[in-house]
Amino acid sequence: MIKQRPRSRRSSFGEPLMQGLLWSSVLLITGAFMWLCSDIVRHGFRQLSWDFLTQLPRDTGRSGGIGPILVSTGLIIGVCLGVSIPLGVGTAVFLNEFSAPQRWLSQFLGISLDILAGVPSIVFGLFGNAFFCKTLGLGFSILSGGLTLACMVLPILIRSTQAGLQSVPNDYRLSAAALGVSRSAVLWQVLLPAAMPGLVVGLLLGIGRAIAETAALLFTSGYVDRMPTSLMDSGRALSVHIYDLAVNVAGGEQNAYGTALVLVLLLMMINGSVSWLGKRFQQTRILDV
Amino acid sequence: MTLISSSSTQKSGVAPAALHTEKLTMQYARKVAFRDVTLSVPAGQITALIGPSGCGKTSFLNCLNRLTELTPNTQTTGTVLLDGQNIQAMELIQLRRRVGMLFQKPNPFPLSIYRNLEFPLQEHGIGQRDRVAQIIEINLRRVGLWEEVKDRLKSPALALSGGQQQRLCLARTLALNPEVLLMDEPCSALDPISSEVVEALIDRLRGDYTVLVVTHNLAQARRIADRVALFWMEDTVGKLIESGSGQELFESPQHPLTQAYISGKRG
Amino acid sequence: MTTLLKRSILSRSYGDRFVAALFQGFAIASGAIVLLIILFLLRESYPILHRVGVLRFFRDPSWHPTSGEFGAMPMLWGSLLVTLGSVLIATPLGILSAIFCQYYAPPRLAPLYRRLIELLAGIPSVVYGLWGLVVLVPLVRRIQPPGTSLLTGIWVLALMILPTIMLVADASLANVPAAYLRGAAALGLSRWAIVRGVAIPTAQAGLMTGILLAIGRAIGETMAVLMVCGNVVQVPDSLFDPVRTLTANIALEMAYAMNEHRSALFVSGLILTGLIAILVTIGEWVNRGQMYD
Amino acid sequence: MKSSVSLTHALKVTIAIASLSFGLMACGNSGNSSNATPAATKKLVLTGSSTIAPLASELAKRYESQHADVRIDVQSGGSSRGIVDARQGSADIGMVSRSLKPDEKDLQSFTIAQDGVAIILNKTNGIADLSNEQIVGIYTKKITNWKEVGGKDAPITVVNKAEGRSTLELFASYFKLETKEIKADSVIGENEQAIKLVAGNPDAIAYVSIGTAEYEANQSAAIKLLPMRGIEASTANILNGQFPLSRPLNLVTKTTPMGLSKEFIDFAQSKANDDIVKAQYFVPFVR
Repeated sequence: MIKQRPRSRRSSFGEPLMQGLLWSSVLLITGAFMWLCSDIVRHGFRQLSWDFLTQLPRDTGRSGGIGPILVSTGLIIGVCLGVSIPLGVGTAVFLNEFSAPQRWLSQFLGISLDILAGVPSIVFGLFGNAFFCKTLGLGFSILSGGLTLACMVLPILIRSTQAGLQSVPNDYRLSAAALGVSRSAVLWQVLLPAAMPGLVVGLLLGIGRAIAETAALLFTSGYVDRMPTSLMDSGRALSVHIYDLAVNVAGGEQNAYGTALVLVLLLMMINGSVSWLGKRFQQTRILDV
Repeated sequence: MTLISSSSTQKSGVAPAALHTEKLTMQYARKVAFRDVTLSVPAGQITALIGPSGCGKTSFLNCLNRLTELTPNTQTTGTVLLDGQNIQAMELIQLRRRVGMLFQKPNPFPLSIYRNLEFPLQEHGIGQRDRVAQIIEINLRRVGLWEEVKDRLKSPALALSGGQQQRLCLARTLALNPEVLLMDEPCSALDPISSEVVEALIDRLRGDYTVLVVTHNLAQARRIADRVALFWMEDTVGKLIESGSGQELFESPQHPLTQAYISGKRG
Repeated sequence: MTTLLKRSILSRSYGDRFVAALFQGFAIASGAIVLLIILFLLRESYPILHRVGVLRFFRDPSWHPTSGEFGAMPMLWGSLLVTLGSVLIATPLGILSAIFCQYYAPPRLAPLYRRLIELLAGIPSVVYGLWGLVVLVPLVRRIQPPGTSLLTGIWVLALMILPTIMLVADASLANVPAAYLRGAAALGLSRWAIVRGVAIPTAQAGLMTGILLAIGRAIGETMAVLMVCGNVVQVPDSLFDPVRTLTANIALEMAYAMNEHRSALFVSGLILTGLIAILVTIGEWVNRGQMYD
Repeated sequence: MKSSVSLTHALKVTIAIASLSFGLMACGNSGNSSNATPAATKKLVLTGSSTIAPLASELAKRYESQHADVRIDVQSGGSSRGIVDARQGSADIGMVSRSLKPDEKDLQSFTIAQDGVAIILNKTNGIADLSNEQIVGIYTKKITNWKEVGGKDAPITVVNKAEGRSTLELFASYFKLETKEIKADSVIGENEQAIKLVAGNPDAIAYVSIGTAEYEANQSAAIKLLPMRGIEASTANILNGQFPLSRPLNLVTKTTPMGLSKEFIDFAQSKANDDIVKAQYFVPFVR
């Protein structure tokens, strides 16, 4: 009791101090971020137009639009998700539903996913360049870029799908077993729909990371800003375009800001629509079928 | 949908099967749950397993449809015979279809009411829509749920009350046409009124199914059980102390522990 | 919740076995990626490591791979200093933000503020870099040229990693059982005393995890630092000196690097991966501690 | 028992890794072949010097417009990449913005244009001329303020190129500097980045390709080119051979070019396309 007295006195002194500290740091952060966002919106908004979104870049990007760059970005993300979703969901299901946590394979996978999640994107770029571009002979191509990004988003996808599966009560698994229902049927009918929120979060984070990625793409999907005609063509992603305009093109800031705004808006749109779709999908699975 | 006559709500087809365990012992990694349980569960009767908490009743029940195999590091010795057949030699899915189970906590799938019954049926190869619909209606009627939910079969099962959920689970199990029903304190998580409804349902299953029910409620055991088996914990190990007809066990218990337990002096 | 030995639920049905085998294959493929990455980093850096050895990378005075000097220490320092600076700034701000959201903010403001931070977490690093280059660099240059400097890098990185720290801290503070807080409040403690005495110690492991994640992100960040740090290979004397990080080194020289030079860049990648491995180990250790508490 | 289990697992892992790699390789190969077959598209890959890349791209665009069945990919990556890729055959043609070194004589080179390297300053910088000694002084940090060379009182921001760029090699060898003697405030990759940096920083100094610099200056980038030993840095002075710091822009091939490679090199060297070379502010190849 005696011990507590000085403590409470100190904290009564600390309370207004803390209030001040908290509010000022919050204001500081909000201010900094308003500065950043208003800059992007202010400079970027002027550039936005239908032509900007559809036309070819001209004069090394100073003028013209970002049409081919949007297409390349879409293709890269498509390749990335096409590979990483089955691989990621499959791995998560295997870890959570088919494998005992004590098995060495599960433990090895756990550790390697932790490492994979931490590997800097530039190292993925190095790996992608050495493995996909050189060893597999895919060259600078949308395919190389997409595959490199797939490796990168895999741990995010796996971890969130796992979290989703873990949140599904064991009751379902038990009652399914007691009813003699096969494992895969429970998986498709009950577990995956119930784990959908986790999966959606993973997908969101994965797309977010992939679409924002620059470093891993510099040496895998390349710089070419032309309209791609196949997955084997080199294609420039939005983020690489921003980098190039910001760093290598005198007078490229305006279009860099425009592209940045497009990228940020795209990210927000994807986030919104995927979470909406995920929710809908889950509901239909539970209610209608 | 045509109205189904009350006679067809009665079970038809497979006859109830007798269950017999011989020196059944089960242990977890460090602890023996129960040892050397030899018990006969006669076909078509209701057998109640009673005894204080933690004496291995639930573990015993889980052995009978090999659900214990889901828990890591468990080991079972002894034999379980279903209709004279060793369950270890049976195909797992087949065994679990023949031996249905009702859990303490109602556990419908997060699907619609209808889908909760339809999905296991489809899994067991019953796919024709009319037939499935018929089976579902029959079984929902048998648990007295049909009138309550017939207008909202597509709404989520999890929106039902606890008692309704438990009856849905019973209907789901019955739909698969099992021979034996294992029930692990099926009423203990329910409110008194729902509990009464479910108890009445169990009572009506007599004759059509072999029912093995774990209960802490002595009055309930006395009301519904044809036969009663008392489990007790001796030296941290579950043991079967005494079994017999309900009347024998409650009126003239042989074992002193049984006497003490049913009179409320111990347990 | 008990763990289930889920393999045993497997039926003998063809479908189950096929699915199990397929997913096991996927899992093995996922696990193989890390091995492949390490394998390729080692394979590509082998020629130079074999010829000049590992020590040269730490002992050579500077980085001139085309004339046979492979000193990576200045860049390691660059990476560490930029990371240290940004974490020192972002940690208190991030944790204070989380405390604000959980315990101090008016109920309507907290979700708004959280949404703002989430939005910022989603802004790509190249956009932070663009902003840093166009806005911050000229600003710093006015104080002391050239503007592209350690300070600018720290500034941009701090903004980038702040959301990570804030969001993880926020989540772990939200997980502090309400009973603890009620109990402390019932003892008549002030709000700050409750936060300091109960909430923070309980959420400690979560806060640590957030900081570690942020450190990992800062070390691994490439584009933003590449754009605002000046990329001169040197150990900086002041905040206004330009620096080059290990990541920027790769991004800057990779496109032009041939043979041994390229090989040396893969060694940069190896060193980076080594740093991350150390972080992951610390993270494991922190989480273990949490488990046994 | 236990060891046999882990053995089978090890086996499975190996098989899975192998099949993964093979699957991906198959992917890659099928991608390659499918790319080569449809509509009999012919593809030419050029890699190398970032100085030549914009010129080569423009040439390629015109060539493609005249030959619908051809697709030419131009990837910049530095002169040494041009050498290596041409040697290894990963590119049909390498782009090298300097003369071949003695140990590179196994390759065949074809000059398509001439270029020089010029010192650039911000347009607002008062300095009009720097001697070679002053430039060396600035790049070795013996001179750190513009007032030491007659300008205003402001610290000099020295911009250098990253290791591996041929412009850096040319610059260093002309001024007889070792690359490690150069002390910079900012290290950049591309010519354009140097121009952009100097245009945005009144106190910066950099060296870049004259062609690129003239092009950018005409695109209203705020830079000016310094004369070298009193000779104005202009394409005209490269053409007449007076500008001291000049270099040839070469296309290189491993063997005597045939087919499409030969056609494109001839196309690049032909007088009809001098306008493209001039538009990029390079000096057309003197035949």
